[in-house]
Amino acid sequence: MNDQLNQILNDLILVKADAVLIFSSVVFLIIGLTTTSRLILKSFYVISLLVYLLLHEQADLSVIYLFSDFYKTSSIQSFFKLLFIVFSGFLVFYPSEKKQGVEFYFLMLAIIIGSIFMISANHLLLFYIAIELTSFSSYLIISLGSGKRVFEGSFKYLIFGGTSSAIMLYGISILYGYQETLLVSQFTYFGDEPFYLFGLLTAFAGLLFKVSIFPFHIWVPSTYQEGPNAAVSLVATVPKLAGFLVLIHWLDGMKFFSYDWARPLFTLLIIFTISIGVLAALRQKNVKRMVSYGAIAHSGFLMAMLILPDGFGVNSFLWYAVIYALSNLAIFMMISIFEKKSIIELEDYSGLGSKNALLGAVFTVILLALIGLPPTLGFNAKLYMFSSLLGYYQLSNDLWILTLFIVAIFSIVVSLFFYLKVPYNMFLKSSNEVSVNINLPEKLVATIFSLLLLLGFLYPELLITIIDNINLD
Amino acid sequence: MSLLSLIIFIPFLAAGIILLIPQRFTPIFKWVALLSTSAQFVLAIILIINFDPQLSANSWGEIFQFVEKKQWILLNLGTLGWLSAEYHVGVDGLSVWLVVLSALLLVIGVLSSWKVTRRTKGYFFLYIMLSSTIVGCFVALDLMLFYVFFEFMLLPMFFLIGIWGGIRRTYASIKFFLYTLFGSLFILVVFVGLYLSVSDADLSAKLTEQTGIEQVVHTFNMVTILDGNYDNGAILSPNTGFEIAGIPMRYWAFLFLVIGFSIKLPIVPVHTWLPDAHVEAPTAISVLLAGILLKIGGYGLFRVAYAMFPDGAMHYAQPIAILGLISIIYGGMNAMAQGDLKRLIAYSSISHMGFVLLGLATLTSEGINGSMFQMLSHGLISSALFLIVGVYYDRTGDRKIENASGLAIRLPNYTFFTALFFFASLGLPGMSGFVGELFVLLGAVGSENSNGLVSSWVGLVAVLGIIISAAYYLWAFQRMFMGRFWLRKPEWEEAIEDLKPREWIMLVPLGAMVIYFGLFPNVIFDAMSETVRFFTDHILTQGVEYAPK
Amino acid sequence: METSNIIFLFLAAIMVGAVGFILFSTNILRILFAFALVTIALAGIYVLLHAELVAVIQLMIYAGGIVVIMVFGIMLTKEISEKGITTGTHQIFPAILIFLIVMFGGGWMIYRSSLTWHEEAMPTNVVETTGKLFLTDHLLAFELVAFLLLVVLVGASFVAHKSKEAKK
Amino acid sequence: MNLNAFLYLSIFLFASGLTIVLVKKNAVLVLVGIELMLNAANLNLVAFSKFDPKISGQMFAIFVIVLAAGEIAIGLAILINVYKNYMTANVSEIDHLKH
Amino acid sequence: MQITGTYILALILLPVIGGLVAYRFEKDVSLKVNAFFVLVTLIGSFGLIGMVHSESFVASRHWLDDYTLQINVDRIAALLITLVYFIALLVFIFSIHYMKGEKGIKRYGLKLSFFTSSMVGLLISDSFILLFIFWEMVGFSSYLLISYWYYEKEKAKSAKEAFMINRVADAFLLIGIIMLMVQGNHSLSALNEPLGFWAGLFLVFGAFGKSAQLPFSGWLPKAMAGPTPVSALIHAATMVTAGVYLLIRLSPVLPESLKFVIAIVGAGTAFYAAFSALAQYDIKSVLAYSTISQLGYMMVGIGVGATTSAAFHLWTHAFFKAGLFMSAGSVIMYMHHVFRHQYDPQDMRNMGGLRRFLPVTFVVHTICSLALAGIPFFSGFMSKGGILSGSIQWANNYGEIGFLWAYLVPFLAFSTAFLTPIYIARQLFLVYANKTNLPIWITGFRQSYWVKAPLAILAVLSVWFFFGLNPLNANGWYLSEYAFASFASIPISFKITVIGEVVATLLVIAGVSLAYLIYGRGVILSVGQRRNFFAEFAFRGWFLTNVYAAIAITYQSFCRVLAKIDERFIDHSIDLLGVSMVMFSRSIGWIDRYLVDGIVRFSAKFAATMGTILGRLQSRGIQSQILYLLILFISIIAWILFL
Repeated sequence: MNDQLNQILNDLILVKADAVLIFSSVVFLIIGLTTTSRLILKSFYVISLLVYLLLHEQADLSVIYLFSDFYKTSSIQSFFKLLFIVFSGFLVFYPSEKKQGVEFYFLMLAIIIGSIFMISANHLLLFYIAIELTSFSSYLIISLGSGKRVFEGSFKYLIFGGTSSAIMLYGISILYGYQETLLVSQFTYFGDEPFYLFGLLTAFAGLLFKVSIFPFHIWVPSTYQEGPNAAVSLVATVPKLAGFLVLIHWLDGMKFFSYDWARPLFTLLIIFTISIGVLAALRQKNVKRMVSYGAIAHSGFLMAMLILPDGFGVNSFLWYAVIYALSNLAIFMMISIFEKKSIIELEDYSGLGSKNALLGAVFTVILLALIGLPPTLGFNAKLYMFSSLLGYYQLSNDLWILTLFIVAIFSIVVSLFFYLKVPYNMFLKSSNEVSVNINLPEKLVATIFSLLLLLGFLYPELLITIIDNINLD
Repeated sequence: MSLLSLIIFIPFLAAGIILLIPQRFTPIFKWVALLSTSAQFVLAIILIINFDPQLSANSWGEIFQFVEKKQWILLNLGTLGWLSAEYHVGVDGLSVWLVVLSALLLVIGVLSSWKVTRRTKGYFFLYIMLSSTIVGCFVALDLMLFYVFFEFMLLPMFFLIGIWGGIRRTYASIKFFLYTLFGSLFILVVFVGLYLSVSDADLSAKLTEQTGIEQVVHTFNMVTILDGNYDNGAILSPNTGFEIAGIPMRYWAFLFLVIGFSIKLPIVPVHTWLPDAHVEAPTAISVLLAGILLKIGGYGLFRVAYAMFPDGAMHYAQPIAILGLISIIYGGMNAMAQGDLKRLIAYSSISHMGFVLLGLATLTSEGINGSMFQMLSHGLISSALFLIVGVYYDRTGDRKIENASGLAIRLPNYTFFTALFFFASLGLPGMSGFVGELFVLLGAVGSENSNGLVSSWVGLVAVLGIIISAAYYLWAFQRMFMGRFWLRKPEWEEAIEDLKPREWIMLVPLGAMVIYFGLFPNVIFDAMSETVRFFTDHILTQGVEYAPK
Repeated sequence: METSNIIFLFLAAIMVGAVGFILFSTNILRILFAFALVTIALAGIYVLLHAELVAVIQLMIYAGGIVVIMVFGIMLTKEISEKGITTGTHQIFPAILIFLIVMFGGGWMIYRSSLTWHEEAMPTNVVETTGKLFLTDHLLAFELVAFLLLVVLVGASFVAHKSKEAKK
Repeated sequence: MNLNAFLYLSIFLFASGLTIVLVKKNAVLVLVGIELMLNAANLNLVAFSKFDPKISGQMFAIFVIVLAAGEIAIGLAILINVYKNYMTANVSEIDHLKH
Repeated sequence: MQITGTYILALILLPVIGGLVAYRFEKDVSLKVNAFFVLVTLIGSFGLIGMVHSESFVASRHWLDDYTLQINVDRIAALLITLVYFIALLVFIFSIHYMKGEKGIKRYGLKLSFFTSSMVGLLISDSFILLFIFWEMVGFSSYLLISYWYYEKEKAKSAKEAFMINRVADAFLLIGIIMLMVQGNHSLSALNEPLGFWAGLFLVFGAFGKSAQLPFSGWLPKAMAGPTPVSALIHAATMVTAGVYLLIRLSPVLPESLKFVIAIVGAGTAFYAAFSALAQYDIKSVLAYSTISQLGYMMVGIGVGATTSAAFHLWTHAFFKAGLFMSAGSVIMYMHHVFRHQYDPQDMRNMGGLRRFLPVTFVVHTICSLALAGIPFFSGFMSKGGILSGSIQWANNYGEIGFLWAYLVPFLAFSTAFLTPIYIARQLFLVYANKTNLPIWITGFRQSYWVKAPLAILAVLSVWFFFGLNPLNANGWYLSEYAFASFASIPISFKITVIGEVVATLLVIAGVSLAYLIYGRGVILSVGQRRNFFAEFAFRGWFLTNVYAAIAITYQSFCRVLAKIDERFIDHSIDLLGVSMVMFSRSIGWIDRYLVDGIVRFSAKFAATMGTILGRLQSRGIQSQILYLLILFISIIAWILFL
């Protein structure tokens, strides 16, 4: 017993950053309750994250299990944790919305914590709690938006989320029954007994919900549309990427690709996800809703790299993830800036480009990154994705992958149609409305984000060094 | 920084300057643009002077001059190996003239946009960016770099047409953008396949040494690909047995590239963006579009599609030659039926670009030389023609052929230049248009005897092209410039005046060059004949070697 | 027939009946009562499975907590709404189809499954073991769930508070 | 009494929970449906933990019960707000986000 | 060697330089400056004859690898250059007065000089590329000259049509050249073995085009839209003989089959044109058709193997036809002076009795006409005689091997010989004899010496002794031995020569008599007279222009249809492609409805439709969405479990 406790203490030191983050968020809550100054809140929020960065230790390449194998860490996990923290830190630059008090930032921290534990969990219980933590916080944070319909968005989110997590839990229980353990790392291949497969597939439901893969993507548009921008940006990035990381872990741990049907199935789901994302985005008149459909398509792209075996896609996935995070950060920032000026629908953007050439250009760059055109990092992301798909195809001659490849290519054409509506409206259409005054700091931040997307393309060394040091499983 | 990098990056400097100057100093922008493009032009002249035409080569690595190479991306992709992309530029006989042509036309383009008054800052900023990417596209020796320039060119173009264009500018710009981008995706697919199939031995060895583990570095380096450093069993390696629908993968790749670049060239039946884009674009942009951007399609065919897939080039020589033939005739016939002078010229471009494709498809020395020459000469002639249309449009705001006649009486100088370029374009001997067409035809007819790839009837039928082009030009000239002086609207009569000094400055050098290169084409041929010789030999030998067995 | 079997069948019958009631009744308070009944019966089944602690917690939290909150929810909403409480159902036929498929498909799969209790390996003192586990292996989970409850507390109260503001 | 009996019961609970989620118009009852599904999973977990010396299943079930309470709390908190805005608890009427 | 090259270059460029220099001078003097430069060049070209007397001059310039531009100046070329410059000089001199007061005289001078240079360039070209370049240049400069009065719509149109027809023939020539070049023959002098039939045929067609043979003959009457001196130079003496010149050059390597084609087409053209000339009213049209007819003779000469005679005819024809054109020009000048713009100054129906007012012109016109008609003691008789008897001999040769169709050639040639005096005598009668139709009389008109001098020179040069001592000896040309020794000519027996000449003379006399009977006794034609079918047939040149017009109109409408297709269909075909790929499962009717839409719009619409469908799913009530989610999920599970 004592040994056990000592072990736990040792382990706790190893995960001190995660633990302290929980602690500091509670502290943040307490401090926050005493103040109403947004500046103080933001600075404490950033401080909590900085503390994490301070305590964070880059893990080794090999995988380490802690807390009786509940907790797992390796370089890929710690990289993503860093990514989450840095990403979330930048969210303070978003223009604040009314009534964003302490609870808003506290819930953001909760989402981050949930995601961090999600990717670290080896035990399904820990994973379940973590995923529920992010879900609950997401439901709540979405409902903190301004606007009347925000609760509708968050309520729908809750119903979907609750249902899918219940389905997932049912699946987990079945897996437990067969595997007799909840530790993913100890799972074994279990043949294709129907009930086991049923469990396996239902267990994936919650995960697919989190990463918004077809058919669990329905909640995305209405949720994103109404939520506060910083929160949406967070929800669209951090838990989603965490979900993908868990997916990597599960696919591997549950020996998923030992089943013949697995790759075709996922390929099909991805194809549907991508097509639905881009096609549905076409008819949107609301920019945010359009971007959220775009985000669904991006989920498909991200997932596409994960279904490739033997590390064919992992590196590309890392790149895509980083670039996706960066472009999400930027695009929601832009949306947020404009939303503050009540520029929400596409037609509200008409003629803005002539008066605000800089913002127009920045917006265009970001959208290019989302489409995947040079000279932005988005192109790199797409390029690596295509490389992975084609590289695997040349090895396996798998027609499913080729189909996926073709769909991905075509989806880029379609995504042009809708993403470019914004610059089209901004520059090519004219309106008589007065120009929009955007204050300098916001302009500056938006510009920096878009410059990052450009510079990252021109000088990719920095990202390369970081990503190269990550274990590729 | 080498000469080529300077040519590419000077515009960036200028663009920065433009960005820093506030909008209200409107007249400054054009001067900055003029300065920047002139600097590019001067450098391009230095380039051509220092270019060594005699340099003979036995491999692609030796043929490029003014090479500058820096590692850009070296990325571990896990199981896939490494990805390497370089900032790698250089010119050979194929590209050097295109660089010079671009530099010249860019200067002329600035001059012809002298009267742009609306949102000048944005206009010249985009123009300058365009000038950089255009040159970059011609000198890039790395597929990724090439693609980046190729794609990035679209955006400035999109906005330049879409904001400063004519009435249906939005439609035209979107059409242009989508068509070209659609094509470029085909190209991207092949590029991805290509780099995955090729590895750089030096870099691989270096990395293997560094890490101690066997490493493979896939590279976008064009030279490496051109020299055929294919991996065994990779998707686009020769003779690997990858095929879809019974057609080997390499053939697919070749066809994809042809589709991609043909859209840019353009070739019937993917040409329909061109007339719209031309008609709606402002004059300067039409000049660039016809003068340079189409050539990028042609250059891409030379440098990428043909040089990298010689087997496909040989296998599909006949169909592609026929495609070129169809373009020649179809474009010409359509030009005949156009009532809008600019549309007429746009369609004539399609016809003339058909010669480029035809010449290239023959894979004969004459055909390829002719094809290159045709690109250059068309660059000069068509841009001059668009300037000519612009001159008339500036004065009247109209371009309909039927709305004017007898212009020669009131505008003798203008008529002189019109006639000069019309006849140059219809291939009158003594002007550059003729030389290109002649050699293309020689190649097309001779191919059957020399390498047996293209039947001679294709070339013989293509001779129809010179009749067709004569018909529409003469007809248009007769209707618009001859006969009684008459204009549809009386107010035009006051507006109409002969060439202004600025227009003289633009037209005279073009006219002089058209005649000079028509009389002394060897000036151009000499600089590129070594490259073309190597290019042709390379395709014919490697084409046989790579062909599926 | 063993006693436990009889008890199981009895509890199962209660559950099936109660669930049926939930499905078909329109009286919302009775439905909630039936739901409480289901959770209580389930607690009984947990006892049958030697999971006394789970059963207790089930009783406490479900019967004592969740159902009460729900009743509050109903009351609160009823107070505001003038239309009365909506209790109807819709899209019944597809739902029944889903029900049948899941039920019988699942039943079939269970029937075909190889799952059995090969040997009973429960620790003797479940409660004690549970307590130990909470503080050792499950410490991280425990901590996290505590934080989660904090989040729920703070979040729910703020959201509810927000509605008050909205009312003003 | 064997494992399958419990599993049958659990799948029944699961299916009914799902059905309730699908058919009930009242939002609170939809939450009830979700709870039933969670209970079904719990039943599985507890039943399976009978052969697990570490009784992970039981532990899991305890946590799930706690989380279920939290979910209900959040759900009702949001629902009250929805009520305020739409004056209805009818799920099919809470549908204004159309585009 | 180098010096000779420079000398030749100077000879070619001098007229053009003269044209440019003339731009610096006053309007009245500019043509004189031009003429002076041509005079210098002419003197220079005599020097050239001396230079190439012993051996021909060959020089080349590199263009691309195997492709060099080579010139070859041999005796023939040098002689013809002199001829061209000589006629050009006369034309310039004639123009001084003729063009007085016209707008753009300097432009005229430059164009004419440019033409002269191009023609000389054509004569010296040896490599095919160069030949083609100058070939086109000649056509182009002719276009420029024809469209001299560009502000008159009809003339502009004629210029365009003339150039188009030329261009079509040039395309044939180009094909022929390319076919030869890909076989490795890059220059005329390098041709040794007989041409392949097809390559040769295309070359011959090209030559037919320039020399206005059927079916290209229509351009020459059109070309009469230009100023008359231009017609004298281009459309009588020089440009039109380019085709003949080329064929003479090629004749050693022409296969028999092609020669046959040439002979037949030449004879046919000669007859066709002579027949057409009978019904023309325009004074220049008669001469244009007459030119076509005479060119037909030259073709016959080449075809039957009487190459030297063909060249001889080319030579003599240059003088007398230039003389005829200039006479016509001075008549027109007079008419113009009288009428200003009231009546058509070229219509012979408005003329008559001009003998009294234009005595010099009348004499010259008559002498040249006699030469044209082939009266003994005039140049035409000699040169034509060789061709006529050659054709008999040739037909005899064929007849011996039983190929009697060959007799068609001499038959047509002799028929033409009969028709020629008729139309030319008709012209003389209508213009100079008879009573006049002129409503106004002006007696004070005096012809300038600038006009009279060239006329007189040309008239003199239509007499036999400038060409051969014996007026009856068809082969007695001074230059035949000097320049054409290397050309194998068909051996003609003395008997046939005599028969040919006698028959020809008889036919001419008969023709003249007939013409006198019809027109010589005061027939007055009025402008509005109706024509019978044959007259109409001849007048319209056997409806050849109508055929051209029909072709042009068909082509234009075809182009319009094509453009419509391009606009309506090709523009949308990409959409069609995209749609059919994605939508193959949809019904045909659906596609049809949307087919008319454009690519961008179409794909956008398609995608939008799909989007709407998806969006509807998206925005249904939550529970329906969950239902749909479950259905999908269950189907996935079922798929995995049961497939």
